[in-house]
Amino acid sequence: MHNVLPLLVVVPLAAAFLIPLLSLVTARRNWPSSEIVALLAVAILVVLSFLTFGGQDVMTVWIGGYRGQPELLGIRGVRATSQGADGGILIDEVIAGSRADDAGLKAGDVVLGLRRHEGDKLKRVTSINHLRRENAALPPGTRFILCVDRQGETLEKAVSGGKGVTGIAMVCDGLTRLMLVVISIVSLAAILFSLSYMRDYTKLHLYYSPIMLMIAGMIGIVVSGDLFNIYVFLEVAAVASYALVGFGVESEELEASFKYLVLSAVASAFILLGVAILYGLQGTLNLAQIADILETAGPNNAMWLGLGFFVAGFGLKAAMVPFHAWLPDAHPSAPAPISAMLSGLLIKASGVYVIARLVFNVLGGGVPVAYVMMTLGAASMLVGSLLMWGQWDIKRLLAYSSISHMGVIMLALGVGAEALARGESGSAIAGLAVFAAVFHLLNHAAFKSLLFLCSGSVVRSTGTRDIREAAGIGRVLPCTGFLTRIGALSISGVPPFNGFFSKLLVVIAIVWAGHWFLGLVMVTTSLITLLAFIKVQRYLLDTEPSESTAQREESPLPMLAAMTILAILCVGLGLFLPLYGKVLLAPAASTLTGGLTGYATSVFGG
Amino acid sequence: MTAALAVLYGVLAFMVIGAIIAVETRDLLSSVLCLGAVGFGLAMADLLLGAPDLALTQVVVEIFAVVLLIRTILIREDTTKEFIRDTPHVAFMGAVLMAILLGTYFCFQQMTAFGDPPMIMGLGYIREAASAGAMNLVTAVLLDFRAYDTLGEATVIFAAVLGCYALLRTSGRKQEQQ
Amino acid sequence: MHATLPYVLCAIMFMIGLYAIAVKKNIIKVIVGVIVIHHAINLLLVLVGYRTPLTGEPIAPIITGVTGPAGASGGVDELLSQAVDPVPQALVLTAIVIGLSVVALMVVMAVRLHEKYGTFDMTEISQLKG
Amino acid sequence: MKGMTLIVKTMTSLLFGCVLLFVFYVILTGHLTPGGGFSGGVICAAGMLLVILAFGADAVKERVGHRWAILWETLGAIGFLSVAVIGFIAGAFFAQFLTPSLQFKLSAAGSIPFSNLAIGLKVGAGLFGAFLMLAAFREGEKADRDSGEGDQ
Repeated sequence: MHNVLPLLVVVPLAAAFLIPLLSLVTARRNWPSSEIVALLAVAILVVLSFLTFGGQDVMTVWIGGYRGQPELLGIRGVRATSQGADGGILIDEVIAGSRADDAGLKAGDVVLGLRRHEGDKLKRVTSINHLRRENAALPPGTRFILCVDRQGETLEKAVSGGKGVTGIAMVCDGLTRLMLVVISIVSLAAILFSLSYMRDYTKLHLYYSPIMLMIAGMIGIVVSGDLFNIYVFLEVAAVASYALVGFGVESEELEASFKYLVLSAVASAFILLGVAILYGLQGTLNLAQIADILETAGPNNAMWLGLGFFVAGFGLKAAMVPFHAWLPDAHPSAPAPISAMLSGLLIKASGVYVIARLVFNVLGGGVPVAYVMMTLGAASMLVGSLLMWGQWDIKRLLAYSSISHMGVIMLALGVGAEALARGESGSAIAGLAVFAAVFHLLNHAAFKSLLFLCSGSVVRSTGTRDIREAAGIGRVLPCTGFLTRIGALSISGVPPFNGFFSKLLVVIAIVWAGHWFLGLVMVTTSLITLLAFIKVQRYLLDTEPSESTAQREESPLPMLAAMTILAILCVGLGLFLPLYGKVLLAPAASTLTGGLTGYATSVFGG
Repeated sequence: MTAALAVLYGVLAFMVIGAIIAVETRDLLSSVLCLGAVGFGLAMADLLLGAPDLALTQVVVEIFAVVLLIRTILIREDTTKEFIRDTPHVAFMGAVLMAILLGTYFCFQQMTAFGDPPMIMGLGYIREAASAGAMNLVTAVLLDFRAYDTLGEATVIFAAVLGCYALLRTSGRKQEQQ
Repeated sequence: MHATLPYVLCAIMFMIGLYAIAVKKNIIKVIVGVIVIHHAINLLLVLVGYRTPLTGEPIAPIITGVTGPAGASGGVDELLSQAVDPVPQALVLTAIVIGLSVVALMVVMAVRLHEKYGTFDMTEISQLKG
Repeated sequence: MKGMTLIVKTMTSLLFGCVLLFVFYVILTGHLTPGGGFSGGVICAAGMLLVILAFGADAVKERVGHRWAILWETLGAIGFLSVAVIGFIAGAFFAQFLTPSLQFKLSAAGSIPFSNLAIGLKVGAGLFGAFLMLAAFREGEKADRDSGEGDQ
């Protein structure tokens, strides 16, 4: 099943490249080539994403260059900031249990240089990075001899040389599988919905090609095991989404798109700055290798700076509260299937997923970052739901609700990270919190996409986004009304539906971890959400339709089919949790709680 | 401080000053031209830092971007009277940015010293370069070891160009009565 | 101080660009700010990959001599001890092109917004309330 | 736009050949000297930009049209993707499927020159197309500029 991973990116890319090419031939004859290619590609993606469940738990594919287990650098685990008297490296601290400790280095030693063989000429080193460079320049696995000055006495220590990773790793573990399944299913629904919904727009190959690029970008992010590669695919998804947000080219859409573009460009800049700082510090881009080095080297200030830029950048992409201004403009302005994909997938794949991956598996922020995440999460949860309360525009209301729900996921992840930092005593709490977070991520993708598609269906029949003007549409369009009801009940957390279970788990995890206040905030938010969606249901579904509304037609079959898929998910995800939880959610949660060591060993060991 | 380093600092200072002028000047055309100067400064810095590939690409890309911007400005009338937002906003943003800058300055003290990178991945590439066959290691890294990144990058341009086509359509929705 | 001064200059440039984006009303100024930010980051990446070797001059990562006996001029061995890091250069090459495509999209949007509103002033344009 | 004066047009048509020659040099020797697909592609687009500015966007659009730009761009993209996929069939994604031969020769780098060529094609055609559309776009002109090529 190794071969599946590259195909996951190749299939949507090939579709995206083929669509404009085919349209050159077919556009004049009105053949729906774009639609067919896109639908085919997404169907293949769904199959492929389920194929990843065969095979090992963690699959790693190395693209370009060396693959295999890297030997650990012999000098790892040393902190040295100053130079010794005669030019060597003065070791400030040796971390217990690290490679350097095994080799017998101690604090206060001065590393003078190294020899290739016994009796070779001594090659002097001037800094710890110089030593790392000498180490990396040697052929893989070479042993060399370190010359150390300990209180005037010269010692020679044999250490094994390092070998770096050169290729780009594609990693498929539990969390990746979950994201792949979510992405492929929601994309399938969105494209199915587009078949009818997008008929009103012109030049559809310019719509289907970017949408495939966006899918390719999101898949690229989640299967990637390389820092810069994540940035590149983030940009693929983002650049494609800029065009899609402004696809209607009306002034309002263009303005929302420009706002989104500027803020998203700033976010990308922050992320790239973080990549630059981390590369400067570690000299490598492979996530597992960074985790491997950091695990023993420990953080320093510059690494905190890089992590801070990452949190700011991905927080902007995920619309956490101080950075949320673009989302309520951008998501409603897009065509409905795109809103569904942006809210359901993009802010997760390019925001929360990457933060979770970096904090839990790569950089390991510990307690301070956990508190930052909890604060961001609680603030977005509360602010998002309060702003949602006053909205009459259905899509804008859903967009604010997205901010609120992203806050819930972030809060649960923060609680998990904080509990994980407590050590043994917190591991059960962390497990539950992270499980609740990924469960809520899955659920939110299902019901938010469903609701956005329903809103698209409503907008298509009535031509307005205001729920007062579209009042009673649920009685005119019975199918849409029924599906909207399912979505609204799910999102407000009414018992048999999926939203209830994940919110319950989040609250239990928060309270178990001892954050009573946050638990209270969470419950308040849920109540506000419930009230807001009662309002939506009352206006849209439970009033008598006005005369102009009463003559609208029901949406065509593909749109209903797309919504039905998601509605079935909304019901099924809650009821059948015991059945699929062990396969889909538990591995995702355990990937995150595995920490730095777990990630590094699973990537290199596969 | 060696001569090369002095020249480098000169170029960097030039870039910072150019950036300030580009941001602050009121005339849009001069602003864009200053930006071009900053870009050429960057190309020069690339040359000094041993990156001829980058210098080449940077110069061409800068020309392209500046011509694009000038073409956009020249034929359009700009009616902006006040360039800067109201004072409280400016003061707030200025304070935030200064705070970030100070934090960055503080944290950069523990950054890798200039001229002393760890190069764990880079030396691995150089060591294996003979097997890739390319003499220009940057190309080898781009198109062999990290070709997957390059695929993503080509895709970004593809997406951007399609986006330009999509956004430059005269009308997004089909007119119904026509 | 001396060891990290170039990075700090980069950070200053980054903040100048961010200042333009946050404070300026004019769309073109915002685009200028984004380009300045891209320049700053590209510069930081190149600086991060630079090395001053103990012996000899730093050289560009291009093999100019036949790889043969150790110490041959321009060969792999010389590169191993003196060349600057090729990886950030490849990253910057990627980042430059990504930046160009983002800027092209921004210019297109500026043109469309100018067509709709007849101005580059963001405050006159804004209809949406965040 | 009618374009610029006769002098500029003549000079441009003379220069454009040189620019294209330089583009081929930069792209084909990208693995030996500084340069490569991206630089070459952007230089190519800059040369086209010269033509667009000198002759006027409408004249260029009549001659070339952005359908050609889309065609070459997608072909370039598919070409680069197929380099990856051929490698995939041969063993691993992006694996070298050609054995590198003599150093310092055009054939020295296996599949790299092909990738360079595909990327150059893609970048050049893409940026050219985008700039052409932008230059031909004029405000306040709602007439059927796009007729005949859309699926309206």
